[in-house]
Formats: sequence, C-alpha cells, structure tokens
Amino acid sequence: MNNMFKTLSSAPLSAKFGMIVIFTYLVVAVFAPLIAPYGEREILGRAYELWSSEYPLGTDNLGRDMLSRLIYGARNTLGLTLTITVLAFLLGGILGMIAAALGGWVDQILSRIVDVFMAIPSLIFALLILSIFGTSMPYLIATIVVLDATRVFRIARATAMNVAVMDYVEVARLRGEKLGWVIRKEILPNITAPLLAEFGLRFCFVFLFISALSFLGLGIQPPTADWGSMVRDSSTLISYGDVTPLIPAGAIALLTVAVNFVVDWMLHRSSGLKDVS
Amino acid sequence: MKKTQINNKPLILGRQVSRRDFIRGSAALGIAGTTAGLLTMSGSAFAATPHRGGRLRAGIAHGSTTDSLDPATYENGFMSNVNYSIQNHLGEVDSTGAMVPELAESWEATNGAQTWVVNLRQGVEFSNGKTLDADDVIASFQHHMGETKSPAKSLLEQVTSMRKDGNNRVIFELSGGNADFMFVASDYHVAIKPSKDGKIDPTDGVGTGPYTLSEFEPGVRFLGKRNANYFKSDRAWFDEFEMLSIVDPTARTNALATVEVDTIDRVDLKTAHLLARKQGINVEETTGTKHYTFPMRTDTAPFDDNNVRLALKYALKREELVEKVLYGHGTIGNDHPIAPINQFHAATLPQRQYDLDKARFYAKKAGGVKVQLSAADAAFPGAVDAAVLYQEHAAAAGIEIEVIREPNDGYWSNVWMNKPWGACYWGGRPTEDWMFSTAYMGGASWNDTFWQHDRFDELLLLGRAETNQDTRRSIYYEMQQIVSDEGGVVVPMFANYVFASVEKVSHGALAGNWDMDGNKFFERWWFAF
Amino acid sequence: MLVDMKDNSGSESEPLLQMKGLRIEGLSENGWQEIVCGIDLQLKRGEIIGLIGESGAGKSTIGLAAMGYARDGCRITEGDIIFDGIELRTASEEEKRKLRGTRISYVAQSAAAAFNPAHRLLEQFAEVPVAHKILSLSKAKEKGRALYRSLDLPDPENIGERWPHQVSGGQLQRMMVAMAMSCEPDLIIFDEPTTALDVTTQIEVLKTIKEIVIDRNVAAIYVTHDLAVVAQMADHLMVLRHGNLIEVNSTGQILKSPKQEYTQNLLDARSRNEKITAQIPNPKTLLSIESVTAGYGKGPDILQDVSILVEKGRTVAVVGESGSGKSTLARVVTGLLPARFGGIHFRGEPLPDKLNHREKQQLQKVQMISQLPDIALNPRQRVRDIIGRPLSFYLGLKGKEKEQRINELLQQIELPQSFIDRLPSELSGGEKQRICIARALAAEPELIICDEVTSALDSIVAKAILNLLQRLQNELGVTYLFISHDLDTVANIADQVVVLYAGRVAEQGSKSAVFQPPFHPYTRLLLSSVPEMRQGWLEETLSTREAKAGIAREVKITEQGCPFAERCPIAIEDVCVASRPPLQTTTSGHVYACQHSIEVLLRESQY
Amino acid sequence: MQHILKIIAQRLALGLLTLFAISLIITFGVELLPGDLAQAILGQGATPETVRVFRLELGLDKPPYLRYLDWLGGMATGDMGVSLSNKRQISELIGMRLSNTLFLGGFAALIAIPLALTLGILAALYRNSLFDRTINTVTITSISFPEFFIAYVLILFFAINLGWFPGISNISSELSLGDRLYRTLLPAATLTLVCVAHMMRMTRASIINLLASPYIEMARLKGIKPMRIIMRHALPNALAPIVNVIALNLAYLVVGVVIVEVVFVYPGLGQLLVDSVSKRDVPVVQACSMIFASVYILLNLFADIVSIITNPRLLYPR
Repeated sequence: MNNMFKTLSSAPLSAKFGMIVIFTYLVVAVFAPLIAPYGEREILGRAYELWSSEYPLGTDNLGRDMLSRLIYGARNTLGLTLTITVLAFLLGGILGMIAAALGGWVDQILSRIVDVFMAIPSLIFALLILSIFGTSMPYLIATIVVLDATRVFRIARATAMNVAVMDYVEVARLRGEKLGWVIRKEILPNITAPLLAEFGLRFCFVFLFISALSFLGLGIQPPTADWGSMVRDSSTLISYGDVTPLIPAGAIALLTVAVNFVVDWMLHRSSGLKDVS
Repeated sequence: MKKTQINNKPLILGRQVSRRDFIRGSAALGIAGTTAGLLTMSGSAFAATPHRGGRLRAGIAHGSTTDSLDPATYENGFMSNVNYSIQNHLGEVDSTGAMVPELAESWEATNGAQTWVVNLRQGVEFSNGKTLDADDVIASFQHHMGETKSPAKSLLEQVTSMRKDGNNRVIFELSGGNADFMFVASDYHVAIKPSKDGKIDPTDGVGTGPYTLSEFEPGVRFLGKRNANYFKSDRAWFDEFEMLSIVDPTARTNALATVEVDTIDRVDLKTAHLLARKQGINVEETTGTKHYTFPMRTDTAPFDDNNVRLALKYALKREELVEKVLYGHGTIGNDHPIAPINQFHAATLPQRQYDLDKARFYAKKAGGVKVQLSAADAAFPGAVDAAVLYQEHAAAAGIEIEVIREPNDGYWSNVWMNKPWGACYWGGRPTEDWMFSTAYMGGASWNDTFWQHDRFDELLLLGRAETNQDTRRSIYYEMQQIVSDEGGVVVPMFANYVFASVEKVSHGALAGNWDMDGNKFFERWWFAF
Repeated sequence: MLVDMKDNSGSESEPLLQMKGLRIEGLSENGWQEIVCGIDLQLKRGEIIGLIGESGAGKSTIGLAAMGYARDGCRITEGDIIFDGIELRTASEEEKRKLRGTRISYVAQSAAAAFNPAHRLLEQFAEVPVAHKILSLSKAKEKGRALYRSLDLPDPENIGERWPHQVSGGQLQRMMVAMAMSCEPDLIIFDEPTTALDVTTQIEVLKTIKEIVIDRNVAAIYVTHDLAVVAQMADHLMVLRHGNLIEVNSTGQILKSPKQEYTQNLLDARSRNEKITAQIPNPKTLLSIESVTAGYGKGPDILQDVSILVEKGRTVAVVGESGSGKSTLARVVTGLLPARFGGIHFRGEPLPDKLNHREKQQLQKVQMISQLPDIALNPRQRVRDIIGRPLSFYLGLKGKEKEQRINELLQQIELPQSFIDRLPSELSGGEKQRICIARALAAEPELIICDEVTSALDSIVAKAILNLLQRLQNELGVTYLFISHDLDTVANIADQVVVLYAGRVAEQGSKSAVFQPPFHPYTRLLLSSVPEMRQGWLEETLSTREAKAGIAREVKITEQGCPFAERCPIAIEDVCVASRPPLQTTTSGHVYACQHSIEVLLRESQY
Repeated sequence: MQHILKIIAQRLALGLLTLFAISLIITFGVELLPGDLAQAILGQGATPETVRVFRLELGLDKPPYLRYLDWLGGMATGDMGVSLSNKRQISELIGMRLSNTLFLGGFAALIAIPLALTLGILAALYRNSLFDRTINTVTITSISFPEFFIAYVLILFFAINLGWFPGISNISSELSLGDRLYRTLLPAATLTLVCVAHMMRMTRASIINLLASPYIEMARLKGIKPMRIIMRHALPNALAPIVNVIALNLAYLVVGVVIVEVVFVYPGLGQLLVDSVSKRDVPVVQACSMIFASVYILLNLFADIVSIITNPRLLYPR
C-alpha cells in the first residue's frame, strides 16, 4: 500500500492530473444521484434555457437540466464503457493468451477468425448487427465487445508470445502445469502492464465508438443520458458558435486525455526506459 | 373543370422526413378554396418580377445511393424533385391548392365521373425531341398498372380502360365514379414519358420537364439544364438546377451558411430561429395536413381497452411537444387526423387537454397502465424526444411508459403496424374522406391502429355519397369526435414545412401540398439579383 | 584539424589518457548510487591496460568514461578525464563527438548486437571516416577491404557486402575490431570482446586484437572478467571490485604474486580443480539415450545417432562448441522436442517422446536448470512461490509444511531464510541460479539436466555454484546431465564426458579417459584452446597445428563423412570427407568416432 | 527475393480465404436483416402484390444460397453484378465513389503520414523536452474528441467564421485538381487530426525503444550526429511497427470515414455502403465489403512486406 503511494507520488504532473480527473469522474459516476441537482429525466423548463443559478449549465432540447444530465451521463457512459471494455478484455485477452500459449493450429484458427473480423469495417459490422437485433443494451454491449475483443486479442497474443518463450514458462510446462495455470500465473502477471495500457486506450476507443454510434442513432436508449447522444442532440448548435454541445464533448475529451496521460505514464514505467536526460 | 369528391384508394406520395422515413398521403390541397397557410419567419421572399438566369443549388435532406430514375420507385423528396424537374404530369396543384392542368390542356368528366376525357396540350416536346401524344400518356400509365412494382398500382386499379381518341385525347374509363380522378391521375408517380412500341423506358430520364437531365448520381447530386423548349413560358427561370443530397442537418445548415447552396429544405427546427437571424438568409414555412401520431394497435392488449387509450390521450402535454419537438413550428392536434385547414375540420370539438385526473381515472379503470412505446427518428424527426416527453408527462399520472428506441433502419417494416404502440408520420390527405378511408376505415390496408368501428364506417360511406355541404360537415364532425374519443391514435400535433434560402432567392405565393413550394421550387422560383 | 593534432601532440612521457579521482553514479531503485568510486588511471601511447573484475565492478563504465561517455542512467560526478590534453568532462558534446570514432574508438562485447542489423558491414565500417569527413566513401570502403584482408578474414573483398546476421560471431567480432581501426585511433576501448564466444573462436579474435593493437602501437583499455584472457593482452592490470580499485600492477606481477585476497580468488576461480570420481558399487543406469536423431521443424538433423548412458548418482557432461547440439539434446530428454528416431529409457522404462504424454511422476523425476537465470524465474513471483510450486504441485505440500520445506531448501542452497519474500529482481545472478537449483530440488528429482548453468555467471560465483551442485550430489545422490562448452567447468564436475561435434558424438568416456591422451582431434583442439593463466600462452597456441587448422572455422552440419574433417589437422584426405568415421570402443568403454586407430591417435597426441 | 514472393503469395491466398469468409458473413448478415430490398424500396407502397412483382424482377425469389453462388460465380469472373435497386453496374457505381474515397484518404495520408513521422522523430530526438510534451498532449487531445465533433468545429472556424473553406465538400467531375484539394482540405484535416496521434506516438515509441540498443550506443560512440543516429540507425529498425500502424491508419482512412462523409457531404464509399445496408442491396453491400476488406488485407500485406524489406534478416536469410 505504502509502495503504491510512493509510486503514485512519483508520477509526472500529467499523470497526476489524469488520475485526479479519472477519480473525479468515478466519484461523480458513483454518487450521481447525490450530486445532481435534478433528476436524470426530469423535465423542468423550456428548451435551451441559458445558464442560470437555477440551471447552472442551462437546459437541453427538452428542457432538462444540463448539469444533471451531464452527471448522470458520466454514470451511464462510464458504466457502459467500463462493462464493454472489461468484457472485451476478458474475451480477447483470454483467447489471445491461449493462442500464444498453445500455438499451433489453435493459434492459427483463432488468429484467422480475428483477421476476418478485423477486415470488416467495425462501424459497418455494428450497423449490421444492431440493425438485425436492435439497439437494446445487451446487443450493443455484445457487438462492441466482439469488435474490441479482436483488437485485444492481437495485443494479448503478441505480448503473451514474448512471455511464452521465456524459460520460466518452459519450466512450468516441463513441470506438467495445465494451460490455465500457465496463463494465469506465468503469463498474465507479466503482460499486465501492456494490457493495462491497452485497457486505457481501448476504454477511450470504446467511449468514442459509442459516441459515434450515438451519432448514427444506434447508441444508448433514451431517456438515459449519455454524452455521445448529448453531443449529437445539440450538434447543430455548433454552427452558431453555441457552447452547449461543447460541454458533453469536452467531458468526453477530458476523460480520454486523462486516461491517455495515465496510460502514457504506465507504459513509460513498464518499458523500464531510464530516461534521465 | 369539375370538382367532385369521390373516394379512392390511398395515394402514396413518397418519403420526406429523413432519408429513412416515409410520408403517407398527399399534403394540403385546397379543396373548394382552402389555401395552404403561408408563414414567413424573416424578411420577405416576394420579389417583384421574375428574373431569368443563374444556377439554383439546393441542399435536400433526402437521397440515397439506391435511388433510381424509374417513376415506379420514387420514394423520397430528392427523387420527387428530380421527377418534377425533368418530367411533367397531367395536372399540378397550384398555390391555392387547386388542381390545374399541366400536360393536359383540359379535362372533362362524364357518366357520373366514371368516364374522364383528357385533352392533351399540343406541340409539347420531350427532351429527346419526340412530340407528346396520347400513346405516351397511355404507356406512362401502363407502367404503373398490371404486373408492376409501382406503388401507384393500387391507385390506378380503378382505371378499367384507357383509349386514345386521336393523337391528343385520352379517354379513361373508371370502375366507379370519382370526381377526384385528376388528383389520382396526376399522382407524382405517373410522370408522362415518351413511349416506343407502347412502352416507356422508365430509367431514360427523358421528359417534358423544365430541366433536362444533365447529371444524376444517386444519393449525391442532380444537375439539370434549363429546357429551352419548356412549354410553360412563365416558369423555369434558372439556367441550371443543381441538387445535392445533404442528409445531415448540420451539414445542410453549414452548406447554406457558407452559401454552398442557395436553398435547403427541412431546416433543423432546433436552430431555425438562429438561422433566421443570420444576415442574408430567409427562413420560411408552410403549413398543411402533415401530422405526427402515436398509433396504438387496438387489436392488441392493453390497447384493446379504450380506457387505456383515453388514459394515454389525457396524459400528454401537446403544447410542450409542439414547443420542444417542433420548436413552435406547428399546431397542436386533437387526436384525429383532420387538419385545421381542412374544409370540415371540427373546430368546435373541445381540445383534449393534459388532464392528470382524467388520465388517472381511466388508468385506474383499466387496472393500471404500463406500456411500451416504440420510436425512432425515422417516424418523424424528434420522435424519440417526443416519446421521452410523453413518458415524463404520463409518469405524473402514474402511467408507466417505457420508451424503446428502435433503429431507424427498417422502422417501417418492423415497427410500424407491428409493435403495439409506436410513433408515426402522416402527410395527411386533401379530403376528410380520403384520409379516413386510408387509415381509419375498418380493414383498410394502412389502418395502423387496426381499429374497427361500425358507426364510423357507416358514416364514412354516407359522407362519400353526400353532396349537401352542411350534412357532410356534421357527418365529418361526428367522425372526428369518434376517432378522438374512441380511436386508437394519439395525434399530438400538425407540423409545418420549414425551409431556408439565401436572400436572392425569390418566389410568388407558395404551394403547401409539399415541402418547398409543392416540390416545384426550381420551376417556380427565381433569383432576384 | 584533429588529424593534425594527432601527429604533433604529446611527447612519449606524457600519458595519452589520464583519469583522476573519477566518480560515476548510477540510477537504481534507491536513487543515485556510486558505481565508480574515485579511480585514477594513466595510459601511455602503445600501452594496454586491462580492467578486470566481476560484473558490477564498474569496469565497463570506466572504459566508457574514457570516451567522455556515460550510459543512460549514469552520470560522471567527479574527477578529470584528460585525453591528449583535452578535458573530456567539460568538453562540449560536439567536441566529444568529434573525438569518438576518430581518435578513441570502442569495441563492444557482442558484435551481433552492436552492428546495426539494417546496414551492410562495410557501410558501417565506412560510416565513421565518411561522417567525420576523413575519407571519401569509396576510399573508406577500400580501406575496409584492405583491413579485412590483412586480418585474414575469409573472402575479404566481399565479406563487407554481407549483413551482420550473415557472418559468424567470431568473424563479426573481428570485423568490429577492424571497424574500430577505420580512422586509426590513438585509443581503443575493448569491452569484453570475447566473453560471448566459444574457446576456439575466442582465439581467433584475440589474435586479431593482438595484431591490431600491438602491431600498430595503439593504446588500449581492455575490459574483461577473464584473467587468463587479459593476461595475453595487457601490460598492466587493474583489479576492480564494486567500483573500487583493488590492485594495480604489471600483468606478470599480478599473475605471479597477487597482493590482495580478492585477486587471489579470481586466480583460483580459473584453476582446474578436478573432481575425483568415486567408485560406486553396482552402478545402475538411470537414463539411457539410444541412437537419438532429432531436429527442428523440417530442418536438418541437429542430433544424429547419439547414444549416452547416465549412471545413477553420477555426472555426465556433454561438451561442444555452440551449434554442436548440446541444448537440443537437453530438449529431447525433457520432451520439449520429440526425437525423430531413437528412444530414451528412464529408470529402465521407456520415456514417452512428447512432454504431454509423460506422466506427472516422470516429469517430477527429471528436472532442468537452464543457462540464463534471468529468464528462468518469473519476475512476478516471489521466491516462496517459485520454490513452493513444485512442492505443492508434485508433493501436495501445504501451509506450514510447505513453508518449512522451502526454508530447508533455502538452507541447502546456502541462502538465508529472509530471501523467501524476495522477487527475482532483488537477487544477484548467482542467487537466481541458486533459486533455480532449489526449484529443481523441490521436486525431489533423480535427474537434473544442467544446461550451461554457470556460463552466464562470474567466475567466482560460477565456482561456488559448481561446488554447491557437487555438494548436493554428494548429499542427495542426485544425477546430473551437465551441458557446458567450458572444459574447465566440465573438468570440475564431470564423471563421464561426452564430446559432441555437429550433432554427433566425437568421443565419450570417463573424464580421465577423455581428458588424457589418446585424444580425439576435436577434443584436443578444445583442450588446447582453453586459455591458460600465463603470459605468452596465446602465441604458443597460435603456432600449434590444431590452432592453425581448427580455428576460424564454423561448425557445419554434414550428412556424410566426418563433420570435423575440415578442421582436423590429421584428416585423411578423401576418406574423412567421404565416409562416416567408425565408432571405436576401447575395453574401458571409451568411444571414439574417428578413422584413425587408437594407436594413431595416441601417437598424434604426443605430437 | 523469392522468400518475399512466397510470403506474398501465401498472404494473398490467405487474404482470398478471408474475403471468402467475410462474403459469407455479410451475406448471412444481410439475409438476417429484417425485410428485403423490395420492401425497403417500396416502403409504404409495399403491398403483397407489388412486393411479389418486385422480388421476381430482382430475383429475390431464389433461395439465398443460390443468389450467393451466382454472386460468387460473378466475382470469380470479375463481374460484380448490378445494383438491385437501380440496376446500375456495381463497378460503375462504386468506381466514382471509390476514387473519391481514395482521393480523400490519400490526401489525408499525404498530410498525416509525413506530419506524424516528422513529429514522432522530433519528439524522440527531443524526448521529455517541452516540445515533446506539448506534441504529445496536443495529439492526445485531438484523438480524444469524437470525430464528428472535430469536423463540426473545423467547419465552424474555417468555413463559417473565417470563410476560408467551403462548409461542405461536395465534389464533382467538373472540378480541377486544385479545386478538389481545396474543397477536401477540411475533411482531410479532420481525418489527419484523428489519425496523426496514433502514428506519431508509435514512431516516437519505437524509436525511443531502440535507443537503448547496443548498436545505437555503438553509433554514439562512433561519434555520429544525433539526428543521423535517429534517421539512419534507429528509424530503419523501427520501421516495421511504424509501418504497421500506418497501414492500420491508412485502412481507417479508406474504411472508417463514414462519419466524415456524412458531415462533409462527401460522396464516398462509406455512405454508399450504409445506404445499401439500409436498403438491403446485397450485391452492393458485398462489393463494398469486399473492397474494404481487400484494402485492409492489402495494406497489412504491404506493412508485412515493408517489415521484411527493412529487415535484412528476413530479406537475406543466411
């Protein structure tokens, strides 16, 4: 524990900033109902009211409090993104490590399947699946999970490959260890750093992908607040220099920047590069 | 020119809202002198004398790469414009809503409006040089009759025979009297095209229209050059007419704001007031019979219980929908499809209000209401928002509405008339009878509420046959009341057509039957300078 | 400018390089720590000084500091470095850059890593003179070819057009020495230039260095951990430990009468301390490898027809140069690489070919310790888990019992119990290798395969590991299959020796038989190539016919004939190349693969 | 050399197999979509009778696997067939769109790749300097905004407020190259902002990664100038991962630009594909997917070839 604090305090400014932002978002997401001045779907006033003491960030197109929507949006968007990213990592990560650990035809088959999925444009794939099954939450999650799992698979496989050739993995295999143990105890602990970094990036991509889907009308169901839809709903205002859409877009960007800062730092640490100069 | 009203089969007029949705029925036609309303939000687009020249560039909210020049497949506003710019029809709707001859010179109904004699304009040339004759008209009609995929097929089923009487006269025989036949015969699908051996080439793009087809890239762009031989001397002022398909509303606005185009349709309502404030841009709107609905399947529980329907009808703040979904560009509805501008609109029928007590009362009577509402912006722009507002309004009365956002894609085949309750869009019909028989008569193919009401159906037949105006008025009043109180539809609002142009675009009185001056802006408008 | 300075600078008496009170710090997890603690050094023109010490002594760091260079994570904190009147510590980067490559050049430990894989060798040779505008590209290349020729590199006209990976390790190292000479510098830093090489290859590189440095009167700093090697090169030696100077003296003095105990230890570590094979009544065969032929994928046979018997409680050493198939043999025995032909019996029972066909008990009884302890230990597991896993996996030990056994094992490998919670990164190389041994022991094996277990370690540490292994054998009766390229090591631990050459057994028998005449010609080459701890050994060896015939050649795997024929000083023309050498077994069970009779070999061995 | 040809041949064969698998998935997927082209096009006009006639006309009455086999046969002979919806030759339909897409992608690549490489190399050279940090922060920020948002903001500033560029990027065959470039600068800039960060960071990381290698130290000790060390000693060896990322981004520039096409009204392949999916125009969907997949496969192949060419170990095996 102490160690962790020591590590954290040695982080560069950008990473600290990132961690503070992420922490704030998490707090906001977890305690959304306590923090938000109004309900998520409560219709209070006229459309697009200006900023006031009553509505600190004004109201949206339906007259709901923008600030409250933003706060609930953090909860919904982060929750969904986190779920998807975690599932994608479980699926892609495990398969990737299996492919790396077993090699041979298992690796071949998995890799070729992933190739096929990666060659299909992801937006089109999502469009197809969501058109077939509808945009209900489970399908939305499943679709993005599958898409992202292919990317995770690649990185997990590549990094696990490097570990799998290490003598200590060979030793475990010579000992007669089962696949699960090799993956869990020998490989996984040694690729957590790159995977964690990839997790951060994936998280951002999923986040942006959901926004893109929302833009195409395939995102989260209303009236659930999510930042992507919030940007889209007010995007026409941008042409008039209105800041309304900037707020949710800024919220998206701030988090992605923050995550990237932290990822950068983690990558730097894990690379073991001693850049002193 | 005789004007009689005879019931006919539904008229399909293609798609309008966004590239994935549909509009049903034609819009405001000023039968017996009802005119389309015209509102101008900013400045005045009226300019003294028409002026020839220039290239009109329009940004249109529709258009798909799957579009085809075949008149049997016209389904959206972009193709409607292409249709009217390169081709003509027997008649057209003018700014007063009247049906006036176009390629026909005159027409006459005999035999109780069962036989129609249409005299063609003489010396009209197609863009391929051929002169218009009776054979062309017959072949053009036949393209939509018999074994055909044309949606106008059902419309023209009443035609039992067509024969030519000389080169410039066509005689139509109908299965029954229909005083409105010229509306049908001028349906936008039935473009008159040159024939060869009794057949037209549906995709040749040849017509008599104000512009000749120069370039057409489906879903992207259309370019027409002025037809020098155009038979209307006081029309088609522009040298060239270019249309771009700009589906994204922000892109459309940007295109106008940076004068990449001169005019756009479907102004984003949210920002219409901001656009109107811009220097050099006029935002205008016309009002018609277009209305947005929430049809419930009355053959399906719980909507088979009128208490549920009434509870839901009372649980909606219509004004807020007009304010927040239409941003004021429309008027509230009274749960029936007859627009205020319709001749027999029941103005005295009490307006249904947001009444929580009544909503609770009926909900209690129904044993509680917990329903799902399917919506997509394909149904109408803002349908999802409208559904969300509805959800909030109803929640106050203890009525639980779960909003299901359906994909825009496939909305009309999967959701509309399939899910128990959804959102929908009707272009409306010029006459009460037409509207009612299309969507409210028991067993009608587009009866999207699956509603069956004996008294209503009886009144419908009575009204169709009735010639006394006062009697008809009372019949239609009663029908509107029945739909409002017992029907399966919630009609929260009637929506306006809103479009915007740069200042130099001028025009005369606007027709309200379609968006953008009856989809004929390119032949009716001109540049003021 | 610089070239001019070189000609008229400094008199004979003035040192070319002078370091005074040099202190260098390195960044570790605990912040900056001193790794060179106030070193003085003087070097005159034409003089060679040897820096010797074990890893962590700071010898490479000092060598690099002579170029005014500190690696990432190091900084020079104090002292003067004066090269030919130029103070390198205060000189600008640009000034130092102009000196490097032209007046001071560097020869790295591993040529394979230090040559850029993306460029041809001659281009890399020519880069320095061209970049420093000393020679034109064509002139520089010409010079390179001339240098290659004078160094007796094969095909000197064209070898420069090859890529680094296309040239063998020894040749590559020699080309790096040539590259260091491209601008005829005043000073060359040799940083362990032969450490990674086989003994036979080492000789050729040493010969090249000798030619370059001594014959061309260049000053040099020679960094190494091998006293025997540096004794051949240097005039003076500096013995270093943990960044401190232990002793400095002329080479002869140090070899003859070291003043410090540490220096003596270094000398002792290189001394041969032959194990006396104890007699075991009724020896039992534990492992028998029978006519095994093996190879990777669709490649050629790396092992051909190898048969070895390992008796219980004994140590059988397998020796040979790199590429001889030693490690492949280990992989076949462990089941990582199924043999193409032949079989293995363990405790009299056939051992399945494939790893996953072997039973848990079979796996338990054969354990392996490998060359690089750095990658043999999972960096994320603590010692407790590393040693504990075999205990719970094979023996089902848990909780206290397991903990106790781990402690016993730690005791056996002579590490304190406090090590139980350490991560591999907190251990030194020797400690890591001990943990590997403990892990193998934890399984309670009968056979341990030791694959080059000491070659990555410093000599003193290696010696200790060998002693440990020997002690464990005495105490536990465990059997070793000991794979090594180092004949000294083998002499220290083996009972039986198998000499592999190009995947075939050249000679095998008891250690005493193998290491004494009659020699197989290959064994003789190996033995004569091991540096001896005396000055002048190199010159002597280079003049032997074995060295003349045998060094500077690569091991080639051939399908027919004797693979060693090309390098054999007594090869019978036509016969040896064409037909496979017969296996001859003496009455004492000694096996030779040679066309010559034992008598001939005995006679030749006296030569 | 033969080695490369063999690898190319292998990869192409594998690519064909991938394409085949994709075509199956797409067919299966589109068949699963509710409704068919006849219904989608006729929309509300879809009475059972008109739909029947339309289907007959389109050949939709045949079972899907027969239609798939027909399509496969056509593809094998290089005939992509005709669009079901408007009977146009798909090759012709796609031709213009594809060239537009390639034009935009190429334009964006022309800006983005040199920019990313330059920035990456400079960042590696001056690592941990203020310059490095600034570039890193700016590029991270640029990929953190949703793509459509970047586009809208660029339009607001450069088209609406400043009036330097058109607000939409409709292009037609009448335009000269200069005009085309001018009109597509904003979408190209959007795409550049979206993909430059990835490439730049990879360039920086791979170069820095190599700076610890012995041959870089050797180059330093040979007195080579820092810039030359990066360009000549680090870059050639770092090229493989960089080119891999470049290939991925190039593929994105061709395949993933639907949103930019929508926002800028740019007539590219993405919009065609989206339209065709919504209309169930199977042959067009197939053709587009095949093109996209081929682009992806070919670019990856290209990256592999570059890795081989830049790695003498693979190019000249011992």
